[in-house]
Amino acid sequence: MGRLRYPLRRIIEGLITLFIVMTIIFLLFRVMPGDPLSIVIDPKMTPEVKEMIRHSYGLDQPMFVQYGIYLKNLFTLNLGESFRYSQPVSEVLAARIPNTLLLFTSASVLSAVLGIILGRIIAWRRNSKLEYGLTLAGLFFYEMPIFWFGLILIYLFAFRLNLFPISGMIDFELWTLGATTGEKIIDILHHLILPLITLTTASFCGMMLLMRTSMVETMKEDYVEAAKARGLPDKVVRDSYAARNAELPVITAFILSLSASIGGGVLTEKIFSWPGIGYELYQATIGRDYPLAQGCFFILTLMTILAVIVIDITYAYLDPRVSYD
Amino acid sequence: MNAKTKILEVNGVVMHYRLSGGRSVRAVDGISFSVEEGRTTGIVGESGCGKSSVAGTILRTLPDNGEIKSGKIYFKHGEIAGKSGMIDLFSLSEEEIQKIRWKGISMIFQGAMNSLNPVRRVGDQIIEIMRYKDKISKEEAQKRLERLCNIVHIDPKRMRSYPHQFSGGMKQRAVIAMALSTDPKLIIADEPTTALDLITQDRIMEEIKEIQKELKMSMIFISHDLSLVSEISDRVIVMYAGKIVESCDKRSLFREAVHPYTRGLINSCPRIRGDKGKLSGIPGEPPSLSSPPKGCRFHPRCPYAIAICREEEPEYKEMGEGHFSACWVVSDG
Amino acid sequence: MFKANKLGIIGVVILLLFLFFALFGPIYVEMMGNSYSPMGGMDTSLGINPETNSYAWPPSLKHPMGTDSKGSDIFSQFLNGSYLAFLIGISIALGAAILGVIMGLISGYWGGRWIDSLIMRSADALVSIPFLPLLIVIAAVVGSLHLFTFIMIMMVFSWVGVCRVIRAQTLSLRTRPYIDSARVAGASSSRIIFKHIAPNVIPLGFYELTMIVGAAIITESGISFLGFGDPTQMSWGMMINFCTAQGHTFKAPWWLLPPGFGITLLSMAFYLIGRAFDEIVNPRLRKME
Amino acid sequence: MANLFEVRGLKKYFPVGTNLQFVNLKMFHFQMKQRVFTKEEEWVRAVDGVSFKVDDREVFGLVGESGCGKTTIGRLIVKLMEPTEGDIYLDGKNIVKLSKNELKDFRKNVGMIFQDPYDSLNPRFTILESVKEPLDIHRIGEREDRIKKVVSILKEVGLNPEKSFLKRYPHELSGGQRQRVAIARTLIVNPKMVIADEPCSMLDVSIRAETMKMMIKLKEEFGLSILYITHDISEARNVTDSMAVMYLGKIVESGRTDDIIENPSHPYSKALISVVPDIDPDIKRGKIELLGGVPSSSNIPKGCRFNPRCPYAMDICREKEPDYIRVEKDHIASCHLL
Repeated sequence: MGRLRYPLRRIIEGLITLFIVMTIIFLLFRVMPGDPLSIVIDPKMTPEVKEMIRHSYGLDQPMFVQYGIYLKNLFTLNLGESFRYSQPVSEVLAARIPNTLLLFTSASVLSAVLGIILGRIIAWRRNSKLEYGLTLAGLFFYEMPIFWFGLILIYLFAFRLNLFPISGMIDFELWTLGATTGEKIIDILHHLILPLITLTTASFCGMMLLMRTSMVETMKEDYVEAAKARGLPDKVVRDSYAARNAELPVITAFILSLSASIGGGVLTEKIFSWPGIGYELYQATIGRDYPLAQGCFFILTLMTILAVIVIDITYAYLDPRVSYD
Repeated sequence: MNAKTKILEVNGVVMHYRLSGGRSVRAVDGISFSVEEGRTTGIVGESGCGKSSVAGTILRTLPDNGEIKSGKIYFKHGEIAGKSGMIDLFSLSEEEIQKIRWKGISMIFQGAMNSLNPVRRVGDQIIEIMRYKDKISKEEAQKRLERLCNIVHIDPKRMRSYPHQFSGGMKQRAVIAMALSTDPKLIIADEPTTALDLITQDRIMEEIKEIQKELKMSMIFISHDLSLVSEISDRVIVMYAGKIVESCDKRSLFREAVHPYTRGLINSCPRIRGDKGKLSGIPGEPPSLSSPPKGCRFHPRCPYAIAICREEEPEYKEMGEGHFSACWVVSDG
Repeated sequence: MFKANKLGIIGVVILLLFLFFALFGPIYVEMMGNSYSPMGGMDTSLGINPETNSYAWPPSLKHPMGTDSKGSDIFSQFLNGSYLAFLIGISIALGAAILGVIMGLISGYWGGRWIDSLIMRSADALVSIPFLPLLIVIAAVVGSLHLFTFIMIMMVFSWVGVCRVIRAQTLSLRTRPYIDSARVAGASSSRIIFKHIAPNVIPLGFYELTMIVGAAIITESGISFLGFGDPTQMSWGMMINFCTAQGHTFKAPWWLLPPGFGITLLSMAFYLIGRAFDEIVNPRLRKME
Repeated sequence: MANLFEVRGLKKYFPVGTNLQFVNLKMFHFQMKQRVFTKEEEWVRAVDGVSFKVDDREVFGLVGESGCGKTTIGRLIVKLMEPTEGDIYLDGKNIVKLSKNELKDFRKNVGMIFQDPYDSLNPRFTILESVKEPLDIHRIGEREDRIKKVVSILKEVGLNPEKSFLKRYPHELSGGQRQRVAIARTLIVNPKMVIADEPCSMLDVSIRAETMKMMIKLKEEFGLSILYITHDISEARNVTDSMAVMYLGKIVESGRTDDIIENPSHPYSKALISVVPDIDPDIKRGKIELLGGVPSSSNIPKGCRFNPRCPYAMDICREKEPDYIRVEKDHIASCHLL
């Protein structure tokens, strides 16, 4: 077992969390006032048709049987059929997942890396103009509603300056005219830039502010003072003594903020019409496509939990004080 | 006293900590002493008397609010910045002092337990300092590390461990190894054995003594424990409230100490040998350094205080050969 | 000490300004008459603005922030938005803080027991739920989120941060000699929790509390922006929603900008105050003296 | 003299962590989740069968290195934890299992003074509140009486002028003064017995002697018994009447303090005495060098637990645990050499 034991345990914990979350969702929908099928069933339908639909969703069964069916369907990824697309939800989602992953992963990695680097620099230059300026600016962008920021970016860079496309992920015209793979990649990247900036800015500022605080704290630790007294170069003291230790709590905080940034992802996808899970969730909700909405939510939750596990495991390898057996 | 060459000379150094509201703490208030080559000078005093700030002043590793007001510190170093012989440390730039740190003077820290980076292997941290300071290859550093391990009695294999896997005594040894790693001329040991058990403390002290004898190291040994200091040092300096009250040869300290504070300290030490005697502490509390009492700083606690003690500061002067003290009562006989 | 913290002062100033806005809202409507009501009031004397092709006019003396596409006064909506932001932010933060403090104290005091595991497991699960999507899904079922429902749900999702901080502090306090000393003196568990632990840990939750205020305001605006907000309330998010839904995003910046700045500045003010307070109460941040 | 207090066969084992533990590292706003896994079914034998008696008005010392279990014994006696096995008697009554009322009564009779004066007073309580709290808890006297009592006890512990301290907070006091306040707080309910856990080890040398002297004085005045826990055998020599030397959860030697200091029988006691440095550089101390370090108390050596470090270890020491042997009257030691 050895080193595999920790990741394994984390995956089991994650599965339990997923199970709990989806159970809450199940109860939520059953406990909520109103018929969960009211959006599917047209009042004008005959009682027989209503009963048929009811039966097809298993709603005529006792609660625990419904729960069993619900869980079985979730774990076999049998998420029902989308009304809008008239095809299985899992197929609709399968096409959307890569788009969301592309946007979300690149934004997360970018904001983590940039935030840690900049936070380290401003903490090191404590009480300088640079620190005050970046802290205040960081705070402003951190507290800015992400969709509003996105709208302003669209206004400035897409509408006014016409540098980037206003929405979407690809240029249909270009793709139907038979573009080369290279052109297609460049096209996607071109579409990606604005949503990426939108999504990155808020969480990047959060990371930077956290890193600053954490680093300021760590710089008071004896081992940092000792490293300075040893006459090690500033860069070494900053990077491998102060920053290396300051990163650890920032990673934990990053985990805690993940579910909030997924929310930001939904908003970003919506304003840029980025064809990902979040946009689909919004569309499904507006169009009352209940199975699709639930499927989107399931995938988003699964993604959050997976991300938490991955970062948690990374953390365990970064901090030698965490032992594996 | 035979004319031994001095390696470090501290001359009337004053160091303050600035506090908010324009106030300041006079942590080091005009102290002078010297360290001879291959010898150990011990500084003893209670917490807050400024003894650790002396170390910070010499190496210039004070916190941001520490401010050197006056005085000179001369250190005998090879050539640096075009100067040689006794170099005035305060005249050096930050870059130049950076070269003195660990090459000329290294330090064993108070709270050594926390002076190791928790996320890096102990051996790597020692190798790192050697490679930066001496510009040697990895292999050479590794070899030197093994030699160091033998000196401080650590199994070289353990050097691949992280600090949290070490016991207190082991960490202390690692920190000593680190201080020795670049062959410094002077080592400042600031309370190197506090927080250790007596048996471990004894073992570490024996090792320090051995190393000092073998490498002919000059050392400043700082501690609150009078008996520990008097065991290891050649000269003992007693500090009280930012000032030196007495300094003498270690042999004469126990029998010939004259300052009432030193005598009080001696009588406060519980002893395991000889007569059980009566413990007698010093009444009262050490003064706050931000508003020390007028006159002799010890007078509020001194059983022999006379009128002048409350008014004027006593002069620090030679009582006998190599025996200095600052006390009105004693100097007046 | 508060004075020493420049950013904290900036926070207080912004906060007071918005507090004034919030209180001034009803007075403004009173002063100007019903046509200035934030919900449904409209200035009938306005003609169509050819630039925007609607009743949306840029700022003028009569309408300091201009009007929206129906000819409603944006300044009045903005004032109402700041009232709602305080209402939403503070009630959610207080509710969540009370919940978090209680959970944190229980969890920390009985750390390692089953009750602690139960609370911490639930907290872990809550952290793993992307709550904006969840709010959207709930909104899908119930139509739109009534303000009260929204506040309740947000409370349930927001206590985790406070709980973690309080728990961590309680855990470390629990083994402090002065707690042991109280126990040896015969103090009961409730005396130890309320007299010895709570006063020492609660101030540390204040920073989290101010973070929740910001997060709550931003989340509400997100939900309203998507069109799932309470249709009877003109919040800042709702203003942005109307602006984009009416196709005025690129035509009427006077409509788009005020609510966004409102959200940003007010959340920021809370954050700045929380941070300043934290630097004062959290002894680890304090240097010598 | 009557035995006020007796401990018989006391044991305390801790599991070495359950299989999943959350350890909190100090960190600002976040709880750092640090997961530590350890093997199950491993036990630390912190206290491994300890018996001793404390007479009425006696100061009894428990001496040993850190990790020898002396602090655990103190915490077991004041019921901050439950023993795994063994009995504790106060005035002939077994106190291991107590009802709620009995426990309250017990709390009045047994007090504790802690090592760290900077952390043994609630930072948000004034000195008056801190010292008065035990009276509030046990509902002794009226409000006015309580305050009077606080003033008089502050005088007893030498805080001068008493009244000036009432409204002050711990952070305004020096370490020595805080420790005096802690002592006052303990003594205000007139306990029969006080556990003092290294009360002087964090104080300055000059303050330390004064505090020790005061404790002896108060012992006489209040008719107390004191269990004095320390790692410094020279401190024990000056304070205690009798003492026990502990090693890895067991007492290796116990008896009158003077007998042990002058005539230590166990090699460990000898070593402990030999390593104490002395101010007089002319005193030569006959050093006893111990081998290796203290083993972990989760892995206690077979036979005599001291054998791996003992310079005199014989074959039998590796096999059989030694019994206690009477060296002189009231002086016993556990070693095969005797």
